[in-house]
Amino acid sequence: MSVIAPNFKLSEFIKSLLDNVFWIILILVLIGLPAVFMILFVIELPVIDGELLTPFLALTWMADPSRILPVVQAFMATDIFRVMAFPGFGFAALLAAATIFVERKMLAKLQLRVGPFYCGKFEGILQLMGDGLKLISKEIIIPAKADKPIFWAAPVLFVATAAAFVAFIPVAPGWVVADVEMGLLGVFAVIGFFPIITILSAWSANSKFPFIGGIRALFQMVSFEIPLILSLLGAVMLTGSLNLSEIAASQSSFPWIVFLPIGAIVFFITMLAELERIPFDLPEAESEIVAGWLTELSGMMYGLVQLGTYLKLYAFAGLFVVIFLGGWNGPMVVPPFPEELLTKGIEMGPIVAGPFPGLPLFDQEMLNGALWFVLKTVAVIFFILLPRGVFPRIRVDMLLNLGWTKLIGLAFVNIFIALGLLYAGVLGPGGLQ
Amino acid sequence: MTFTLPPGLALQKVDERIMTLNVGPQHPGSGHMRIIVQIDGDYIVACDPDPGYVHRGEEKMAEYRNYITNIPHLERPVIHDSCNVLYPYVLGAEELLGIEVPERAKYVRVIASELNRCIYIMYWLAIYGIFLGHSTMFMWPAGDRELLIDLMEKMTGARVTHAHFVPGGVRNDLPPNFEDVCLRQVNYFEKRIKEYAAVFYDNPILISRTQDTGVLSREDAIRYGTTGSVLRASGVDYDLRVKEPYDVYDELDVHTNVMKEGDSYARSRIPWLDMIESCNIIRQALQKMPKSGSVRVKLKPNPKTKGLESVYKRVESGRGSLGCYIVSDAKTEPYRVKLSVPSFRNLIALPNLLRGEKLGNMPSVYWSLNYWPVEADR
Amino acid sequence: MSTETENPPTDAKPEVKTPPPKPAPKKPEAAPVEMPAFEKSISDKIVEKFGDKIEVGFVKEDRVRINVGRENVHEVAEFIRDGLNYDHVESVSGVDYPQDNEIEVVYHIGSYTESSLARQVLVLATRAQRETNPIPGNDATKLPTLRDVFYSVEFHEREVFEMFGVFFEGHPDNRRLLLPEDWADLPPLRKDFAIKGR
Amino acid sequence: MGTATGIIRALNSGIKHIATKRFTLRYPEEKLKFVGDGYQFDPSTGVGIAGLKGRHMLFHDHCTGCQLCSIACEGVAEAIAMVKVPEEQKQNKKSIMPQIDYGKCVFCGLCVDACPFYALYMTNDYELSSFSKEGLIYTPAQLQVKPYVAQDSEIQISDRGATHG
Repeated sequence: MSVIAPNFKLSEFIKSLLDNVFWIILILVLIGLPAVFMILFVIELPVIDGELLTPFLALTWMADPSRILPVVQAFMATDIFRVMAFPGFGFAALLAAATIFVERKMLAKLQLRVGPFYCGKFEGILQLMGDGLKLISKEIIIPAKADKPIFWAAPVLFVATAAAFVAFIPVAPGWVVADVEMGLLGVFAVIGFFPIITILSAWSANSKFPFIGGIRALFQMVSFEIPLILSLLGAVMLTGSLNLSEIAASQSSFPWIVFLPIGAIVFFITMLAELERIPFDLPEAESEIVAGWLTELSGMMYGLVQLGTYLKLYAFAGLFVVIFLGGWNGPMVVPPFPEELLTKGIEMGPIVAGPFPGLPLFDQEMLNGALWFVLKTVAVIFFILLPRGVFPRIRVDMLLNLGWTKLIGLAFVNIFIALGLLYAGVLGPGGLQ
Repeated sequence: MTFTLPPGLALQKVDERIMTLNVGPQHPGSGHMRIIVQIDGDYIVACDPDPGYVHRGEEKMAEYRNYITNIPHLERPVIHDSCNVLYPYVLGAEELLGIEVPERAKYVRVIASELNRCIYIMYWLAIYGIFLGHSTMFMWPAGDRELLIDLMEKMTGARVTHAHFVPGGVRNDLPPNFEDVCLRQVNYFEKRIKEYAAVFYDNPILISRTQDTGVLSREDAIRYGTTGSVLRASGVDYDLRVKEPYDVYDELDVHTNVMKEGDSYARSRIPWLDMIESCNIIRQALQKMPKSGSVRVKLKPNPKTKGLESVYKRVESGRGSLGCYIVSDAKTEPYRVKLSVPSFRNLIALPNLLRGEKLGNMPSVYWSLNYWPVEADR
Repeated sequence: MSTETENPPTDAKPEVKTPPPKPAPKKPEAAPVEMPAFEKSISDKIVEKFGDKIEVGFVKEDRVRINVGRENVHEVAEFIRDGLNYDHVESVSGVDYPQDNEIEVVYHIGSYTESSLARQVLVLATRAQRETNPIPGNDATKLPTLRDVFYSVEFHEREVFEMFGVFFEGHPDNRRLLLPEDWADLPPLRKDFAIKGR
Repeated sequence: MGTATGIIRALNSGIKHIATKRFTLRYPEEKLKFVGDGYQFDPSTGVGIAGLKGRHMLFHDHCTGCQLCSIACEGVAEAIAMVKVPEEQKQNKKSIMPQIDYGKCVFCGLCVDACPFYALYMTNDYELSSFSKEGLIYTPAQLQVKPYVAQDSEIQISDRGATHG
């Protein structure tokens, strides 16, 4: 007799099946039917190609896949797609996941190790998924005297703020979640939330090491926000706009890093500090204060904070690309869309798939822009990751000294360079751009 | 910053501003010990080291075992440096039992001792690196250590706890072709550790981080009775391999590395220079070693000492001078064995160095003292 | 083999040798067999200064042993520091002698500053009265501390206090060091503290 | 400018090492090769022969049941017990032979040094883990078996770094 099923009885097996069926029916009746009624009678369904989208029409997609393309196109035009999938959260999370994998493999290579190796058969590509599953299945432990609502809310807020930051980054011409006129100011406002969330989480844990870590994070972020803002002002002056899409578009011939290298360096260093990456990972300095403000977080709460951190990393790298490296601008490398797909479709011997009148989903310019943006972002991310291998952590007083004296001074030098370029007529009206 | 706390006395007055932190034993920055730290803002006002979490009474155990069976457990305090921690005991037992060691055995001991010193320092360096947040400096030494561990394993048959030295020589002869393999791997090892300079020792961030922190002046280093790299980093030229050469160190050319600064950086650089020096010593010893000959004197099964007498022998281990005081009373077991370990001697400097330091300097100052908690507790 | 080392034989066997106490085999005055000259000069200096108050245990190569009574140990240590330029204590070991009813405390003193003394270790031994039923800190097992002479003995003397119950009078910090805070047994390195099963 | 050169040198060294060979020994697939056949001892000269101190190997035809290995282990780990062997395996008068508890053994090899009859040696086998404590106790019959080991990886040094080849 096996241990797993000590005494198997057919009657109990049937009973368990019937139980499942009962619950499924009950849930369908209680939730599914009202939902169907809501869809049918309350929500106004969109009109696609002159036909009203009805549940019946949805069923016909299975028979004719080409009918799905207009629906997809309509969906891609909605805001929910932009927020959830392409320039927004999904795209950023995908890049963040790739970043984590690349970071681990690259760091391992630098340290003459192998890194993640066994998970996913090939060089451990599924390691992140395994880690995520582990984090989800972990118990969440909350300190007894913690301020529970804030403690619960802090990781969620952290991810939400990071996602809000991602929303400002334009990926390709016209492809940005929030194309606001004062985009850069919005970015500064969102960055300003991070120290508050950190200190909230640290304070609510009611523990010593998180508290010290939170205070350190507060020091670090507040003191580096000023050079961060100042270092970006040079680009704003040259462009004359706070809209990130306009800043990116204005660099069609020269990226601003050619004229403002000091600003780029200052922004890069402050970026490392804002991201709490080595050499500026004081808030998580494990040999001094265990894990800093993350000490008491466990399970998926910790996972959320990590997700937020890597989203933030992507967003900062994207901001660097948009402001200093010319955003999506680059030579056209994507081939034009093959027209015969629209008329003939794909011929694979006797079978002909298509034609697909709904294609192309993305135009050539957008694909090219996104490609250049991703390439540049990956390059910047590489340089963000590299210091982790070669630098030790610095100390709080050195950090504050660096932030308040050197970087702010350099940021002002950068502003004067920008002003000089404008007044000398090198740039601006009559100049190069 | 001046604080008017009496030296050596810590942790009595606690007021509102002062926060007490228990750094250890369940803390990534302490090892098997606890440092009770009181901080005012970011400054440490008082510090009280609390060792003893891994105390296992080696000295008491040694009184119940005979001179040979003491060997496997007396090396347990520092398993990474197990040849060196056994060395003074073996020298003392030889003097008590009246044994003359063969020449080849002395050279084998010197090679094993120097290899073990490098193995220990690499482990220490790995932890020093990770304490400073430098993960590459954790992985590189931990990996390059394997070269020497491989040599020790070829030589003694065990990777970590060798139990190789016995009164009367060493347990077994070198394996065939050992000299070539040893020379090749030691040369590569030296090339590797010289590559650490660019990433670690000449790294400006590391230098600015560790320079002028935890400064131990020459007078204080002598007064506290510190030893090893801590002492030599404070400008005292004292190395037992030169000053009181045991076995065949008087026939080898040993250079002592001394730095004057006495800060955390100097204390971390001295062991690195020592490793390069150890590679030189190994090469010399391989060259001068007699190519054949016995490596062990045959002893009677249970050797007894002559009478009630005592002996104090010391060697230079990876952490400093390591002494062993043996009292014997004409029996097969020693009457009393006392290990005078360098970690315990250096520990006294910790509260004095940390007072007035910043909290961020605590790991680097603490670990630069070359402190090994298990050895200090014995 | 080692099972023979129960407590009774440990007590019984050295008692046969008790008449020549500890330093018996090496009497420097009686048997001056090629005594090393430099070490002899060190011991001579101490003998010259203190005369009968001290007893030279042995003079071997690089090692000189001085036995002192507990009332003189402090001034002898001061002379060793000021007159002979020894500057630090390497180790403080206690040795329990139940048959003499004494606990010996041995200081191994070395020198970093004086280059001629670099290979020398001066062994300063003193003895405290041993109690059959010790109450650490509150019985007659007491010695004057040497912390004000040699700063480096601080932790070593703390260790000897908890391991042997020798209270060092004048030591500023006679707390527990290695043993757990709730240790209520005998001081563990005394000979009457037996290991389980042996 | 010293700081800037130092930082650039550090970054350069880091990037250079991305192209260096990996040093990791991938343990279950590769196993390190050891010298010789395991630690052995020659009582006539009193000197051992170098080799890995792994699992013991007992030669029944040499063992006289003298208990010297057990006595040597007494002060170290108390891992060796002398047990009665069945009549059909009897090789010596007392018909006792060592049985080794690898849950206690520290692999110091003093028992091998103690054996005066060339009966107890050590082998290259170090993979002794078991699901139960009883599985770690090796009887004389188990100790008689020569273990199968497949260890062939050695440290190889080239210009691009050392690897376990």
